[in-house]
Amino acid sequence: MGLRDRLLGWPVYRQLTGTDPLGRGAAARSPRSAALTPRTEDADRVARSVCPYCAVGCGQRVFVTDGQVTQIEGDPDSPISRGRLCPKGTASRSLITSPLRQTTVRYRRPYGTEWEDLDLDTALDMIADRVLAAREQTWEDVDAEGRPLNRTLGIASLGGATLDNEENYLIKKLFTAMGALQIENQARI
Amino acid sequence: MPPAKFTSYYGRPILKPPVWTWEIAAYLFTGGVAAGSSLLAAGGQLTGRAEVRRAGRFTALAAVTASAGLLVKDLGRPERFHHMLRVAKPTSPMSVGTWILTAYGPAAGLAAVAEAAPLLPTRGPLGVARRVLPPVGSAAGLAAAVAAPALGTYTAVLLADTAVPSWHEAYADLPFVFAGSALASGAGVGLLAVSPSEAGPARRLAVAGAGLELLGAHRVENRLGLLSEPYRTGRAGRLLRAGRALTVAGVAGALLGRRSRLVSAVSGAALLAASVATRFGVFHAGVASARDPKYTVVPQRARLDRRAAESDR
Amino acid sequence: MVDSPGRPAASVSAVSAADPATSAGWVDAPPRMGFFTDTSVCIGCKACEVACKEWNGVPTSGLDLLGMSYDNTGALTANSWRHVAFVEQHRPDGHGTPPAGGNPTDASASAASAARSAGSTNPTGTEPGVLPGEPAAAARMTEFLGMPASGPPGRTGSAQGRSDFRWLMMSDVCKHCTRAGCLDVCPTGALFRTEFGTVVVQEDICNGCGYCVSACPYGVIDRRVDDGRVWKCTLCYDRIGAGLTPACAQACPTESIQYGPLDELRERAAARVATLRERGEPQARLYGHDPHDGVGGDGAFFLLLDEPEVYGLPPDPQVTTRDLPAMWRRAGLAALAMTAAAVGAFLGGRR
Amino acid sequence: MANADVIVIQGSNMAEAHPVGFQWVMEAKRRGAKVFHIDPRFTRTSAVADAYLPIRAGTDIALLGAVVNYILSNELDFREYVLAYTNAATIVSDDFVDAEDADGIFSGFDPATASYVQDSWQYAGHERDSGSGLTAGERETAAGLRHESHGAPVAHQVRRDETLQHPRCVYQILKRHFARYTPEMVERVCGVPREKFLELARAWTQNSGRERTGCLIYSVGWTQHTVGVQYIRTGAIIQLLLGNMGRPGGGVLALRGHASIQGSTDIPTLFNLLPGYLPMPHHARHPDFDAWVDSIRHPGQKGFWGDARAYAASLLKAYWGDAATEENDFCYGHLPRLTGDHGTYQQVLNMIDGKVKGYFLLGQNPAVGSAHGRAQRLGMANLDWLVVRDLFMIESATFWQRGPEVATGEIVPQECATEVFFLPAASHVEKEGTFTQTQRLLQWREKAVDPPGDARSELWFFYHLGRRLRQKLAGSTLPRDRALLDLTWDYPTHGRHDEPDAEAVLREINGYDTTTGRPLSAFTEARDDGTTAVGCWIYTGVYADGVNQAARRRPGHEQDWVAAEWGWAWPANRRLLYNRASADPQGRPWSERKRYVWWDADLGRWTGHDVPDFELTKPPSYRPPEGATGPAALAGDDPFVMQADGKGWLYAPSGVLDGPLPTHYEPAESPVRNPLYGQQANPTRKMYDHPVNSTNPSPPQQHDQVFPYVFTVSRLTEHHTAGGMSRTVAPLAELQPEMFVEVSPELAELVGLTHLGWAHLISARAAIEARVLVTDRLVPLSVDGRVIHQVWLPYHFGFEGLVTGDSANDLFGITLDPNVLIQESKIGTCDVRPGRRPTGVALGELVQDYRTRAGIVPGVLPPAVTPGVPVEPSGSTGDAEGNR
Repeated sequence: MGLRDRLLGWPVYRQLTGTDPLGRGAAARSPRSAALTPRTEDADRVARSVCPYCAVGCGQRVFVTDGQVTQIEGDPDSPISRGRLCPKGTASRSLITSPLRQTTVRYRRPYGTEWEDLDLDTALDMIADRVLAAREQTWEDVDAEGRPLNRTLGIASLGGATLDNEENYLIKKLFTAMGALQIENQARI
Repeated sequence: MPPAKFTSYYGRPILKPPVWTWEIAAYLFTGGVAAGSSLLAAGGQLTGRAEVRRAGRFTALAAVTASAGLLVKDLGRPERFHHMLRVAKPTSPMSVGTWILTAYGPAAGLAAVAEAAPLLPTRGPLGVARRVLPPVGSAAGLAAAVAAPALGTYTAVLLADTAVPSWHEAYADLPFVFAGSALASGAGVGLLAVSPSEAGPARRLAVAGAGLELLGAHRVENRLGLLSEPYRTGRAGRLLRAGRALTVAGVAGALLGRRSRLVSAVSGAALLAASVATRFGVFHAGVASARDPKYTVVPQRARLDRRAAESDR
Repeated sequence: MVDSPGRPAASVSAVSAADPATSAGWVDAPPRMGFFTDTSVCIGCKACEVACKEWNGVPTSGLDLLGMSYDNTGALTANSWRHVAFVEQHRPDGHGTPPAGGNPTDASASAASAARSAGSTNPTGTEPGVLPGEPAAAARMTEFLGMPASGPPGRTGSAQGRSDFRWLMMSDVCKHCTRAGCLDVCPTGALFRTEFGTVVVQEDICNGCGYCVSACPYGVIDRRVDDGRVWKCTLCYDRIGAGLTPACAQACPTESIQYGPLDELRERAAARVATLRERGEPQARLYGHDPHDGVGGDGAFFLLLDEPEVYGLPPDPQVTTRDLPAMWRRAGLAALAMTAAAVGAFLGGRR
Repeated sequence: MANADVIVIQGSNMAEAHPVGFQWVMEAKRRGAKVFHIDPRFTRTSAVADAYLPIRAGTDIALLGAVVNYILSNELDFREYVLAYTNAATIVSDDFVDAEDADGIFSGFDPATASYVQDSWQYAGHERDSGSGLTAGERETAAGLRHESHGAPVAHQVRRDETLQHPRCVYQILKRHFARYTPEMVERVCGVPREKFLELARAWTQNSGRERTGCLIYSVGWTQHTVGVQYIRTGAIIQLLLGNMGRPGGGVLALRGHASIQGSTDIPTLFNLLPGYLPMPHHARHPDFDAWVDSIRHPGQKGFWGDARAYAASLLKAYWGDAATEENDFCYGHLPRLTGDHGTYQQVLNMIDGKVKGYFLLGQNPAVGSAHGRAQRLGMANLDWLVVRDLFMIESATFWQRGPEVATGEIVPQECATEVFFLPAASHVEKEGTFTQTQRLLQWREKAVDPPGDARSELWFFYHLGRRLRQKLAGSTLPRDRALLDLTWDYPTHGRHDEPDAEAVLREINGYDTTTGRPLSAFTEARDDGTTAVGCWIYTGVYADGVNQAARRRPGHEQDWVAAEWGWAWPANRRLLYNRASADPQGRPWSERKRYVWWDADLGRWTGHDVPDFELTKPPSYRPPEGATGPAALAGDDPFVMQADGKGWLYAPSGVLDGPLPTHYEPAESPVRNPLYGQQANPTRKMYDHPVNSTNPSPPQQHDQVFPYVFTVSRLTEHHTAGGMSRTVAPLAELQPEMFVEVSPELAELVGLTHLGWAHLISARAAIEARVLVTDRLVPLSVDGRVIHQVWLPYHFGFEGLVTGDSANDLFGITLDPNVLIQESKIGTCDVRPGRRPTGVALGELVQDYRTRAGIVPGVLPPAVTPGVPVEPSGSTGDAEGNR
């Protein structure tokens, strides 16, 4: 920036030459302020989503820039919520970007006193083995009268109600096929 | 005064009390000292009292340097102090003050530097300086003296131009308190630094300054109704009472002990201490008035009721 | 400033306030934009507080329980640009409740709780932040200041005479005054009037001198300790520049916070007050809507159900710079006196 | 809801729990509707209501029953509607004995199983063929939940008295049943002053009828009770009597607390249901496919449930694909069988007993969110392995390390064998799929970003777990592995992590033609011959024409107020159920103001703002031919098409296990003796006999004064459920940073509590501490001459997260509603003491001391039938299995 530009940009100069002699408005505005735009305007994409908290089902718009969620706000198009959100829905971005969020698998071995790291693939394999073992240990083919039971009561599940229908469908389908009928969710609570 | 009946949000202050800390109260003092000293120096310069002039100029430089330091230190972002020169706002006493200081500071500095002329060599470039400095110093000294009353009184507007109830409502009298305090502190410098034989003007200045300050303070402490209360109570009340006592003592000492160098000096110190106490007292009175919602709500309620009564008539 | 029932509006000055954007040098400024916060439909959900923080990246403001009903924010601060106030109010019509244990005020339970809450603070990370209050004054907030009126339908009478009770909620925010003290006194031009007539702190300019903190008659503006700068509501300057609604108003589930051209909002607000009064809410009144009040009217104004101080608002705020010319005159006089005294001191000796 | 003229909110703190939904209440209020809020505590909902009625927790039936009585004794019912659309005129069996006449117990009670034989409750002439006999088995399997989508069976045409004068017609029975539910009784039982009650009753009745409608809103404040289902029934009776069902601005609106909790019962992750409310087969009652299907469709029954065979066959076809054939009963043999109660609380007790090896927690935090937290944690500490899938390190994952039982020494990390896998989950923006919200609306979410690190969706986890299980079993010849190996499990995947395609799953849920692969458009296209596969029949249509209808997002402001092109609602994109009732029997709108769906005689079809919930071309004048079954048996003025008789049920001859009519029982724990009946609490409530479980004594038991206060728990706006999604989020945590208890000033004085000080609360299960908020929002109530103190707690707190505190749910024991096995976690009794609770061993000693003083022997249950209440000898009807 040349000396001339500096002078022209000096608010005192603008006060003396412009429409704002008292220096309380136009003359005092900084270049940063002049260039300010909402960060949502620069978003690479906007995903249309639904709030994960209560069951009202408020519409959300999720703004993404460089693979990061930069803002989540109400979707004004939604006839249910008309763009509004409660404090929890409004905090959705803080929810998914919370520093407390866990992003790696943690493992506590029997009688362990601390968490350990574990590879996701290994964890999945270990869980599969344990499911099969529990099934084998506790399988019930028939009842006392010989009527089919086809089940294990050695495995249980409690699901939240923030899961998608598609997820619930696969969970129920798999558990039913496994013979694991002890499956429950928040709706009972 | 009957206890004020008023309501509030959990008794919490409506206003935010000043974030300014001791630096600003101290600056009120150092700014006043600088102003008083420059006036003293100019008087000495014009009336040929070299000792007075020299003491005034040195003190002014020291005080204005301290002032600048205190002001920068009080900023939340000290490295951005130069943003003060971004605009010139007549609506902002701090902006006005910045520009006053910008005018005053170099002048006071130059005047003080000029006192060093006799120490310079007679030849070479510094020889030129030795010859040029005294007249430049005189001009600078006079310039500083011209700016000094502004420097000494704008700080009253700085405080009054806030929502702080006891400062704002005192806007008519605070400038006199501060002007008097500046004069008295300048006089104190004179009494401390010069021989009693040259200190006549300083003694007279002390009397005048003390008179202004005491009168102003009396009005502030008594004429603002509920809003005078913070000036009379608590820490502010104690400081202001101490300031008054020190002022009276300083003036008395200056007048009665005019032949004693020691008594003069002690009187000068008392006057300076009085100024410190007064400035901190005023400062704390304002903070106290902002911290208690009573001083916000009750006068405003009264104002509304008055207006309602007027329009009923 | 407040036109309470039985108390006519303050005497009106002849000069109506000029458009603040125009007087701040904006040529062809868009209409002045503002907030109308209707507390009669506020449900105290605090979505506004969160939405503001999410959009503006405002830091956390303390994890302490304040006990001020459901208000754990405490006040508007540099780290809370919206603040929802909660007032549990008990009407003084003879339905006293026994005081709670250790009640210092001998009034209703709400009063005792309020008094106790006056002592709590929050580590907001700002200065002055949330300061403790006066217990006795806190106790009085639960009284109903207005004239005795029959309560809203269905609020009177219960087994213990206790359901004549109100719970007021109000989302407070920077008022974006027509005549803004903070803006007037700012020595750096960090605070400026935008083309929308709003008052915004420019974070790249502010050097944290703190003058604005003392100049605000509403106690809004506040300084962040670790950052040194002052922060407050910008009325989402970035968003409204792109035609978007400010984050808080967009989130507000019940349209308690409405955003729009100030003229329209004022009309809407007047109609709303009329409706409420018709429906038996005689205490409904507007606050900050009057362009002739001490700050020239607020860019963010409110519909309240009680006196402003109950919500922590000043009843009759005035912009300090209104008296500035007089202040300069007095200072000039004092400066003259100073000069005269100096001249006299030196000349007097020559006699 | 915005069209309502009066809105009654009871058992719900809507403004706090559903603020955005509450905008419609405020909208209605702006238009002039009156809003009533009835709640034990003055909440943010009460603050904006027109009137607030403080009520003693657990007495809602007494209040609502009094509204019924007010309507009937003043003949304020919407008579034309009631006659045409409800079973008011139907004659009930002579065998029926009302609870009014038997001190609180209906006829047919079997003391041995504490359940009813319902034969005597039937319509006259149906005693032998409609009831389900002894209902103990139904209770064990929460069979009532099935009726979420359809009513219970009624065999054939019924006897009616159109004058409503017959002493055994439903109208008269109802009138007698509620005759003692007077305003005076409301004051005695609920603590609601009679003038306040009358204000409610007047407003409700005056704002209902031809021109006006009223809306009733509830949520878990009603369901989490031992008589939760009956609460809702009472509300529904009022709404039927006032003609508020199936009409705009009317209805009974359930507000649910979780994004897809409706979806998770529609496509249930529940032990007793299969998708679309098909029952999980019972080992004895459903020996084969035909028996199973017939138990659903009830051959000869009226209504749409008659096509159950097609839904059932199509589901099995979706599960087992080519392996499922007509010949092998579509692999019906692969389904596991119920033998009784396998619900979440039974599971937890089994865990404590070491019967359960492995446990999956999928975004759920029972250590905080479920009743009796200690039992939950002890159960988890006794597993072989536990898989926790969540966004955050929740209490249920760290109980072995940081739980309260570690402090008391009941769980020692070095001795706790549970192997814990914590797997990070994907958030809602990191995966795509549908949520079903509280009004049955499915909305598709687009994926915004990839999940971070190891985080994955449940879809990914279960798909790949299933893949691995099938791989590991590949060569198995064991019969038990057939179900897994035959499973259709071939969803396309994409992306770096081989994420299964959610749309492909949705397509299977919707259903398709197995020969052409064409997605079905309506459940009427489902077939029972194996040519269709349908994952969830009630969702058929969501993928009609191969288009994801749930992803539709035509802006609301471009549509009318019904907004039918936003998402997709089951069934058949219908927004308001039973909307045929918005027209009169002749098919005309009841009034212009409340126009919604009507018969267009010129076009010969039903039309209106919504998808008519009726066969489109069936005229109002249609009368079924003799012997018709299924949909054809419904007349043109039978609007309640999912009810067996097409009528709204004022009286439920079956389907509800604890009585055909709602009756006021005290909660399982109450300081008050039931003022209405000798029978204290719901005699059919589900109790668990287990050492870890206990119930505080209630009158007439001794020592009830050991736990003299009532506590109730609920939500704050600022937090979510067990706090896993809010106490971990800074801008929410700071808004409600600490666990607290709200008490009235009177109780504070009595106990010695100070505002912002500490208190601890003790029940037979636990002692927890909280900061005290003394507030006028809680009012001591005068009940039957006594003062009852109630306190309130939020249940969001636990020991992990940014803000922590004791968990309110720890205070509760386990007692359930008999119909749906939901626990009573809205009310319990406790003692309240000032100061902090003891820690370590002393904590357990304190609780034990209370148990001792209260005479509680763990595992010994209070009597189901209150001593002194006469019970007719049992066993005369119904067989042991309740099988019919």
